[in-house]
Amino acid sequence: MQPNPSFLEQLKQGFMPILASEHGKDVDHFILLIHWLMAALFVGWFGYFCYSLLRFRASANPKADYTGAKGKLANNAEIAVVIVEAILLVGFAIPLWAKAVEKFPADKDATVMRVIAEQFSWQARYPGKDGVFGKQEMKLIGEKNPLGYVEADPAGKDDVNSPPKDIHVPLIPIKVDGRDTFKPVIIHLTSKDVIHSFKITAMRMTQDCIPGMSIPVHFTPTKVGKFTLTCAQLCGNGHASMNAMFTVDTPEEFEKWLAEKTTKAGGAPQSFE
Amino acid sequence: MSHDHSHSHGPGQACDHGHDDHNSPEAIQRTIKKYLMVGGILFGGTVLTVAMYYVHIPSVAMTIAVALLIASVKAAFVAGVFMHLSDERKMIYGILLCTVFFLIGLMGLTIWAMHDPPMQTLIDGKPA
Amino acid sequence: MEIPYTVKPRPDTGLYNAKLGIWLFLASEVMLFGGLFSAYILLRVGADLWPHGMLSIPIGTFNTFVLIASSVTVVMSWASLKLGKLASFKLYMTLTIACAFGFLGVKSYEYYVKFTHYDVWFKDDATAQKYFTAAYGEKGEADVRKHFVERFHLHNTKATYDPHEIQLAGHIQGNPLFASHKTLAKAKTEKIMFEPDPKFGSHDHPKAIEIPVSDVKRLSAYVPAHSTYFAIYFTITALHGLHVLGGALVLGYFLVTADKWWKKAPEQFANRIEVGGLFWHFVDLVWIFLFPIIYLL
Amino acid sequence: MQAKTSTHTQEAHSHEHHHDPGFLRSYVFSTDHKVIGIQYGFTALAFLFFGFLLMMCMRWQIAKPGVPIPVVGGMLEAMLGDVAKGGVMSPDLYNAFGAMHGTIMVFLAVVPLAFAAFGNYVVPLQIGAVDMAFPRINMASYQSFAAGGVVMFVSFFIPGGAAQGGWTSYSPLASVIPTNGQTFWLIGMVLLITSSLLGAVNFIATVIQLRAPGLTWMRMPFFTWAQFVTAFILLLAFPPLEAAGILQLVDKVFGSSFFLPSGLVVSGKPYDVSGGGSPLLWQHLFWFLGHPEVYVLILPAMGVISEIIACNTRKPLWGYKSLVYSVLAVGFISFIVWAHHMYLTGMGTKISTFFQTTTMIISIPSVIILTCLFMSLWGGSIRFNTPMLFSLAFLPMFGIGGLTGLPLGFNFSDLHLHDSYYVIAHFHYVVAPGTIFALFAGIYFWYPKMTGRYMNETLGKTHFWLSLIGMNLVFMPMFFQGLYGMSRRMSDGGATYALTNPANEGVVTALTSTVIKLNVFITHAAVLLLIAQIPFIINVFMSMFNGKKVESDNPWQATTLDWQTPTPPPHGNFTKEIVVYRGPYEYSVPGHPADFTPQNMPDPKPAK
Ligand code: HEA
Ligand code: HEA
Ligand code: CUA
Ligand SMILES: [Cu+2]
Repeated sequence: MQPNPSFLEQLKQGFMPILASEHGKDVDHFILLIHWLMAALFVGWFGYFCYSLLRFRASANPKADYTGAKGKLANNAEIAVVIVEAILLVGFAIPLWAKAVEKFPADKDATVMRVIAEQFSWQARYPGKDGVFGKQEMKLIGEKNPLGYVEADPAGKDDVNSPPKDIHVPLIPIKVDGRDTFKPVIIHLTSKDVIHSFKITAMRMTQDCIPGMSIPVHFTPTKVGKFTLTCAQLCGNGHASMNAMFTVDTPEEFEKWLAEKTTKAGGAPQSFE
Repeated sequence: MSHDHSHSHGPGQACDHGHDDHNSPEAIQRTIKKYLMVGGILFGGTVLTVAMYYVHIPSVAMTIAVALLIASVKAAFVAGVFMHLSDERKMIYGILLCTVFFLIGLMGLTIWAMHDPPMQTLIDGKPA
Repeated sequence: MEIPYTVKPRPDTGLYNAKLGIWLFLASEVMLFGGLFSAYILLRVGADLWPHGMLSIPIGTFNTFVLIASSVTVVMSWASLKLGKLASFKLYMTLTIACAFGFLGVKSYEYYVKFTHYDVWFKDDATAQKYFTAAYGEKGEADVRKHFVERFHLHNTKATYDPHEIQLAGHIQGNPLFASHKTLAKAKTEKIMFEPDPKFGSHDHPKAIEIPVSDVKRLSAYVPAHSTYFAIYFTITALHGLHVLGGALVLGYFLVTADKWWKKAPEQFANRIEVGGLFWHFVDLVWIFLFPIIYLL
Repeated sequence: MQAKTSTHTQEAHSHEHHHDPGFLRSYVFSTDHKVIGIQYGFTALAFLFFGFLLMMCMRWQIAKPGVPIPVVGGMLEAMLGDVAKGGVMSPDLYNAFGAMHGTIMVFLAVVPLAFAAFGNYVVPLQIGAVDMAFPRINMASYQSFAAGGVVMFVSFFIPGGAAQGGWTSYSPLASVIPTNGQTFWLIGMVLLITSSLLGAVNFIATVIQLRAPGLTWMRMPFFTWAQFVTAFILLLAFPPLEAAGILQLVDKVFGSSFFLPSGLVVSGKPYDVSGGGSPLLWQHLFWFLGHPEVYVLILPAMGVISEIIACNTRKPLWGYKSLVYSVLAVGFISFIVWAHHMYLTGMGTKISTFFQTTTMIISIPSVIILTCLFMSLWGGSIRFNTPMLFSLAFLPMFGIGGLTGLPLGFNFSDLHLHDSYYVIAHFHYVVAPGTIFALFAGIYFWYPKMTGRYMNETLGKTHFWLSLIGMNLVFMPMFFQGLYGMSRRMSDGGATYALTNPANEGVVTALTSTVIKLNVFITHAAVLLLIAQIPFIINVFMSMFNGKKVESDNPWQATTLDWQTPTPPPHGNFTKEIVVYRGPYEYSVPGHPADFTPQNMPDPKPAK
């Protein structure tokens, strides 16, 4: 059984779930930073608030002062808020978002996969050795072909479908500019029916899966382990149980897992329902 | 939001802006001519638009631009003359300006949002 | 205890209440139709296929003239009142309302034509081929396909179409309204007699062909369910039509009660006509954009 | 009638015209703004309570998934059938209640209470008008609202129950659910929107046209300003949602595909529609209203507490002009921030930069408004009566809610927080201990004006302290749940993802038992919050009959015009001619005899 962290231990973690991705560090850092700003404002104003209530209560101050507060305190506080917000925006949020959401690694440098959401399950597809996905047509989707792949397309011959609700990625150490890191993962997200949302808290990742669109996300896992993949967008009565296990494996384990799927499938695209 | 400051109006100081000269019979007679003329322009504009459809302008963008231009001119005449917008009050301009601003925001930002990557449409399964 | 400025304008704003009220209301109407137009643009820009040339331009043009005429007459009716000519007010107002119902009549006719006009999608390409050849002959089929490509696009846009999706247009014998593959399935109909439309540029109707329902993938009248194009066409024009109807009813009420009002409160009556007219012009204004966007482009 | 600027004051408004109009005319089909305001108020309060009860059922299910609801479980089963089999809430019912809680709270409780009820009752009084500019449209507005309410209410009892797509009703989900709840929801919404539009036109026209002589823009009470801006927001932001509602209705009823893309496969079968639509289009149109709507929820509340704070500190509001300009700025900018609810729908850097910039910009006028209100306390002589207590509590509560909007407003932190309980906590802090507290404050404050009797202070203070504690115990833990990654709209309170679920053996980020235990804690706190409302309900009804009578027409000794009428105000409001000589908050003016100088009082002789 998993050790269950106590309230205090969790508080020490900033009440955040365990982190397992690279950009997640920045996310956590950024969240912390904003909360410091918020705390400063809150404590400052709340202190002032309590003090004025006490000092200016009717019994202590029976005659109100027509002019009230003078001086620049309030203005300065406002200007400070503006400046800090501007810094957070320009210095952090915009560039970090650009990096995390837009600057994709090249396909060849990454583990590329597709994840398809449906009521109420998740399924992944790996491109196989050739690194190319087979052609897919939504209208071919049926019981035998849950993801609608064109059987005749040779590129699809070595593709592999994961079983529903069981998605694996490998953790492959690499060096980028002499720095030790891991191979990033690119996932093309889509949905067959309604809008779902792909959320892996450990990766600090959320992205809606929208039918009729394929939206790519990328992140770099940094830890092996089993993580929860949850659906964060209301998608019907099974929304609360639309989970999947998102497993980050060592390269060997991943290969083993993938090979198992491939042999079972006889090399052809196959689902495991 | 429109707010013209009516500071100068102390209590009870009414001042009539002489609204009547617009409404005198002579003035109305004159505007009637204007109305008929605008009616003519609107008919003409419609004929022009339809003619353009049969003429076949080679560029799509051009077709759209010209059609919308004619429509806007017609609309301007309706609003300006029939709806007396050309000599309406500041207050109304303010309200309409806000409206137009928000409308442009709605259309413009929505269209922009739909065309900013990394979103991609799924055409036969291949993310473009 | 009366509410002020119902007749005379408030000095600092220069407006009487109802006039300000109607302009505010029109501002919200601008946003309403603006929202719908935004939807139109977005859907169209994002569409793979967009039908084109599906509406009768002469009829649409005629209706545009009708509406413009009504705009002229309504402003004339107001001007007549201002000149104190009640009789000519009544004449112009009657004309306006006549135009309104004329417009609605024409529109209903257009609707009716669409509701009895059908597209059939077949279960696969070979089946489609069979029926196209049956309707238009070997050579004609290619023509029709070519026309089909044109029909779905703006002039000169490169067309890419999926051969599976080509559809046969025409009427079902007996001109039923609102039939669809779902209603056919429900009624357990086995086959339909289909009268394909004439070939492009011709007026000869091909012979009716018999189509077993089992060959049909989808069958739809030209109703909102047919395609996004018809959906937006019907939604916007129906909403516009409701505005026409509402406006006509209000103006009709003014016309019927004209004598009473004219005696009691002529100035206020003129104001009411002005306000009603403002609404009426706005409805015209919407059509001025609607017509080119939906019929022509 | 002549266009004298002072027409609306006819001394002899008099009893000659005033033949007794009969019960129906005076209470049901009244065109008097005060009666309409009270109609709105009671209907909205009933819906507020109803919305709360829906949430109590849901909270039970969150805390004890699968356990029959005590007391009401059986009733639910009897009324709604299988969706509440055995008194247990099914996910369908949970989703229906969730969607309706949101819808009812926003559109049937807070907007009608904050905008329509207070606005109707107070605004004409505050500007010295005899009534709204268009009394019959005012009545139509209430009737349209009531019709919308009935449609929404009836939808619970149709087969399949009420709408289940969340209050945001995202397509395709909303269109794909086979029951008719969504259709009812859409029809109800169209009626409610129509009602708001009629109300908005009326408010704006009234404020622009019917202000008393001398009541210039910069002498207008802040409450009226807030309502004025709110009316503009409703006027211009609601129609696109009406358009969207109509489109979704056509999708639902006529089978079109405005919001349904090609190639949908639902439950393994191709979905039989033409396709070619866009799911994101709905979201844009919805949030184009949705964001301005949240300011509709908060601005009237800010207006209410400004009045109360000025009156109970006995000094002018600090920075009245900044307040006015800020509220105008908020109203204006609120139209161009909507996509911050859509950061994670696949948004690129450019567009999300635009929207997070505007989101940060809009927080600045909010900060200014709050700062002004805080600064207004300085130098005051603060009376701690019940309305003032609620108003004071509003400040830090809104502060917490507003501040936690910031991490949501930056897309990079929203990446983790989106659709988690952090969002729930954020907005409940603004709407519940924020807006609802302000509304309570307003009720306690204007009650004497409406009835001629005070509400009971002891009950009031009990209500206040219990509510304050309850609210914080309910919503504060949700921040922690959200940070830990608990998603909203979970019909089992997240049990599927918890470590307590044996299937999650070895899963590193499954919800810990602390997070799950907080669910139970919050539910207990919600019960406390419910109990806290009992004194209030008793107070509202009892005080009508045996509350302490007011000593004068102006029981709080306030300056604005709403207090310069008889109590309760008669049909036609004012018995004397109203002319305004000064700004709205002339309290404790040096040299004046009393510590308040009403707006319509000619210059008083300096006290020697
Ligand atoms: C009245 C309602 C209201 C108000 C006023 C706000 C105000 C704000 N909101 Fe909120 N919001 C909602 C209601 C509201 N919101 C709702 C209902 C949702 C969820 C909808 C749904 O998905 O169902 C939501 C969701 C929501 C999101 C989307 C989150 C997501 O889904 O991922 C975002 C993101 O930007 C956001 C941001 C903001 C911001 C930046 C403000 C700013 O305007 C806040 C500005 C205020 C301040 C900055 C406070 C200033 C105060 C001080 C400086 C003094 C402090 C003193 C003390 C504390 C003593 N809100
Ligand atoms: C104005 C808006 C508003 C208000 C006031 C509230 C008030 C409350 N809300 Fe609500 N809530 C929403 C708007 C609101 N909510 C929305 C939009 C959602 C999202 C829905 C969705 O996901 O689609 C939501 C979702 C939501 C959730 C998340 C559900 C989920 O995601 O699964 C929860 C969970 O606890 C919750 C709880 C509460 C509680 C405990 C209150 C309490 O604060 C309630 C307190 C109520 C009172 C204090 C009322 C007192 C009134 C009276 C006593 C009346 C007296 C009558 C007379 C005198 C006649 N709400
Ligand atoms: Cu899928 Cu929620
Ligand atoms: Cu928002």
